[in-house]
Amino acid sequence: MDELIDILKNLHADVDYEKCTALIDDKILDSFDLITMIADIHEKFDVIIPADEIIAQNFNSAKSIYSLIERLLDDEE
Amino acid sequence: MKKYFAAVICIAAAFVFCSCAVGEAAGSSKNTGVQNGGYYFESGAGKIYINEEADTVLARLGEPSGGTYEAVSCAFEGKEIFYYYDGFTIQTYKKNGKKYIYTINLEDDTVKTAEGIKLGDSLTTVTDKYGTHYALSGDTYAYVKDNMKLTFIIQNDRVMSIKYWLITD
Amino acid sequence: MKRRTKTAAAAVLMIAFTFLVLFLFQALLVPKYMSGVREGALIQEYYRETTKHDVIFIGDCEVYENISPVTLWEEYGITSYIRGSAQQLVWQSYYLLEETLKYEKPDVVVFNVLSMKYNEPQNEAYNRMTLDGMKWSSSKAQSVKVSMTGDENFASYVFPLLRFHSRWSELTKEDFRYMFSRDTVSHNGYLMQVGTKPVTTMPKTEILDNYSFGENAWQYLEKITDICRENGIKLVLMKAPTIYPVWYEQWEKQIEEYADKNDLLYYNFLETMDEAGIDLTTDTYDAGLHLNVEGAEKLSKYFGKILVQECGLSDNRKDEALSEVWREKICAYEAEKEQKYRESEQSGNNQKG
Amino acid sequence: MLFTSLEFILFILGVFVLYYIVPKRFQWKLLLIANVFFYACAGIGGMVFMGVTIVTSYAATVCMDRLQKKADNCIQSQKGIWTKEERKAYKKQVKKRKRNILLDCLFINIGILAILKYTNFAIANINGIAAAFTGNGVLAYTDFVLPLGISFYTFQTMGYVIDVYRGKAEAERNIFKMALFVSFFPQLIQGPISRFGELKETLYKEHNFVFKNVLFGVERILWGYFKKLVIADRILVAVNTIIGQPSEYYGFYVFLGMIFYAVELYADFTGGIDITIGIAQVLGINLTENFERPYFSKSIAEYWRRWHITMGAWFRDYIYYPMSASVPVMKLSTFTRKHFGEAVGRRLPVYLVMFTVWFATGIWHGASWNFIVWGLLNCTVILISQECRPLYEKFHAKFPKLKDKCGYKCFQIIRTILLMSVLRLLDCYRNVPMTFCMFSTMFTRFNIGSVLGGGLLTLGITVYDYAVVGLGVMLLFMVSMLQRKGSVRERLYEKSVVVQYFAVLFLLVAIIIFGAYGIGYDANQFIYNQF
Repeated sequence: MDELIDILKNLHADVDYEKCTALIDDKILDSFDLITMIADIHEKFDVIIPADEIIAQNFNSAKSIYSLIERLLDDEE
Repeated sequence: MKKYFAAVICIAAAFVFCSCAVGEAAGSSKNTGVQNGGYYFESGAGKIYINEEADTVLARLGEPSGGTYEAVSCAFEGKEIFYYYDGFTIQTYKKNGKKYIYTINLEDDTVKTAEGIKLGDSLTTVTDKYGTHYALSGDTYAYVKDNMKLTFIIQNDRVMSIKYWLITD
Repeated sequence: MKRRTKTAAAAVLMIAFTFLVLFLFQALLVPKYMSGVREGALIQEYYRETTKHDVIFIGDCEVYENISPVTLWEEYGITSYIRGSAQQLVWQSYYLLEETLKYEKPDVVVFNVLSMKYNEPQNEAYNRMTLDGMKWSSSKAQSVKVSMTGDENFASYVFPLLRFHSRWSELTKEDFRYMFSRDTVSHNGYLMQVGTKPVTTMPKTEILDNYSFGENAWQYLEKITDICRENGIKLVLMKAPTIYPVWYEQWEKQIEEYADKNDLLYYNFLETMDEAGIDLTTDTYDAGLHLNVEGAEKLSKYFGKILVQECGLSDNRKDEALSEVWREKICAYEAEKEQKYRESEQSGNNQKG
Repeated sequence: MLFTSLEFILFILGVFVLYYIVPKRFQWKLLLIANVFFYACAGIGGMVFMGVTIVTSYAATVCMDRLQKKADNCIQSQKGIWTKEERKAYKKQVKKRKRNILLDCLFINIGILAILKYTNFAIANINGIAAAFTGNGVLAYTDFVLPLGISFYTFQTMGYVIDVYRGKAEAERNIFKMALFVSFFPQLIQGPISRFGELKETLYKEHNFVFKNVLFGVERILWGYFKKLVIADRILVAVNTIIGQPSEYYGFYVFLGMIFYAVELYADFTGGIDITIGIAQVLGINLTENFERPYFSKSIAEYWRRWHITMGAWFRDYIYYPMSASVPVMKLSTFTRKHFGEAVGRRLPVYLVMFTVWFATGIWHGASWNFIVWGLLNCTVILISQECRPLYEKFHAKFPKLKDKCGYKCFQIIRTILLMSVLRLLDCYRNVPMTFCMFSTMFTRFNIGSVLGGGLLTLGITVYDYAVVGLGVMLLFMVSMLQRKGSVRERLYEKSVVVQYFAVLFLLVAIIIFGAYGIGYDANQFIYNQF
């Protein structure tokens, strides 16, 4: 989980990712951040986030992003 | 919300009122077709183009020697007027109060087209001057250019009629 | 009332009301032809006639402006009606005749041959004036189908509102006054014109590419001939004494041949103008295109004599009922003539009314 | 068969009556027959291409589906036996085969579209280049006839195939049902581009006659015709006159042309979509909304989320996201971030993806440079406004109250409308250099005086036409204001029957009388205009 946090910190250091649950809805993460974040996740977790998973609920909070990554990882097995 | 409707309705009323008032005064003036295009006929008094404003041309040509003939067909109010000059006839049509050249018809071989064709010439002399991109229907050879056409009726290799027309779609 | 029938009734009421509203708008927006262009009102007036007619004229402005049925009645007791309209084409004449025969059986039908020069539909405005006046029948449907120019469609004849809806910005008092009733503008189809405009120069004839009439025109002339023969009607062809549009001798020859072949009477009044006493310096109101009222009366007197001799028409002036009806027509005729003369005096010059 | 042609109206009436007479289970079959008939009227040739699209997509989706099911069962049966790596390899192999099927299908269909639509465009460019060297063109032009709605049904079907590949949609086993989805006739002319998942909910269902549905559908159709016939087709004459003679109509005329075209395009496009959705609603079928009062949007990005929504959604779901989540883009992102630093690293992949998407949007609209430039300009404006967001935030921080002031909102709305209208000039003049030159005349050659003096009346429409269009636009504005609080038809439905009836009657009469259709309308010399 903390690997994910420092990817997010890398984008916007000033955001409290623990509690914030509207990263997309409040436009904290814009399209630039989204792509860079997906690239970092791919690098660090070696998982490809398919296009149709890129929806607001999955990316609104750090927790939801992490659960997405986990789901994709065990889906791989 | 109510105020929106009130505002819009009074704008609408004002809009309608002023447009109708303006309507009475201005009436609608349509812009006429392309002027001074296509083949032209050259009389002693200079070039004459199809669909050109007739008054200037008629003033230049003066009183037609063969007189004029005004034809009002049936109920249609559009007056067609024929001006019989020696050697050629000009027909005008009326649109929004102004007269325009509708056709020029060469009556005898004392007059030529600007390119030098006169009644009695052969088909080959015509095609030498105008080329072969004519449209043929019956014995009529039609050369279309801009919004007019030049027609030759050629029977047993002699030009029987030469006429400039405005093309009306 | 059960709920179902209540809604059904409401539905019917609403649909009926919609058609009523649309019908009212149509009555308002359709051109009335009461002033200005009166030619559009000619066709529909035929249905107001109450008596039979021995002679029916069909054709374009060369019949409805050059023949006067009232004169034919006064001189020879001939009862006639002109079913003419502006630039009436041959097939329109045929279908008009076909429709007329549903109402009555004339002894003689006179057809003016100038319209033979048109082989295809010409002008949407003239089509409307000829066809809109007709009552709906199989003849009208056929005539519409055959007369339509490129961008016309049948629905705009069934519902004229679809065609004339854009006249909302040109409405005048006349449109409101004549929404439901129309005045009679003609005298048994004759459209009176007063005033004189002498012929100063004759229009020149131009060389045409092809002088023979078109297939389509011939086909419908034959249909007119056949329908007259089937109904025992004597068909007479005529060419009015007008000098424009120019009548070529090649055309004249073709008509004469056709008349001989089908043994029809054919009279070209251009050739017999002096016999009829017609002088184009006084008897025309537009330099030779159409005769004025004096010219029309002269031509009618001349033609009436021929019709009586050649077609054996009887003199109906003895018939009391007919005389009564025609007496009214004569005073209407004289009244309009009177009024038009006064108007032309007032306007000083001899221009058209 | 155009929307505004009589044949189309009769066709719709016929389909409607039959639809509710025929036994319920034949309803969707009747629709298919109607589609075939409608399509045949637009030209038999086009049906061949549509047939190819249907067959290839059907084959691809069914294969992929069967492949996936077989793979799932195989994995289930081998639950205990296979190791993690074996299962992963097997899954990768299945995915690879599915991907090949998908790519083949995409290649065929997009290939057909590309060849038919863009060959002449490519040839024109080749000739242009060749002419630069040899003085004359090299290749002869083809005269392909573009089948009706090919851009729409191709994209719609490809969306469906991709959905099946992603497992988001179930492959339809009955080829006729699938053909109905591809060729549903109202959508062929102007869209919307539907999603199989949503449309199949109502397309194949049996519908009995629900009065409310039919009433709402009819109201919407009439509203569509009102916009198209009374407003769009009437002002179109002025737009064409201005665009048709650029040498004569420059300066303020260009501005007028821009505004008129904005009104015309909105009325025509949304009118057409209203008719489409109305027809579907009458038949009990729900289509997705394609517009959401776009002229009220406050920024270009928002505008593109409310104008031609289904197209935007399509490009977003099937080009933008897949590209941005694709491996090459991710590699590019990490590569540039390493070598060119964070700033460039963040922006480059997004710029690349955005430009590709907008290039595709532009060229999809039409095979000519002005559409491509229109697409790229749109993209540039969006990227600029995205880049300037920090500036906006600083600006608004200074004037906190300003943001929700009504005046500022109006400013934003007008700014968006004007900006989009300027971009649309490319669509009007269809020639890039001419567009820019005419746009510049707006600022260089002032002729407001002559235009308002009488110039307006030389545009081929009378003062009455302007009055009608003016009133029509006001009515549009009022209805849009009402729509902000929910569907107008719902509120109308609550009113008494008489009020509803007179509303519908008013619309019908307004269309029939003030509609710009028929011979009377096109302003050539009708005999009575001369008196």
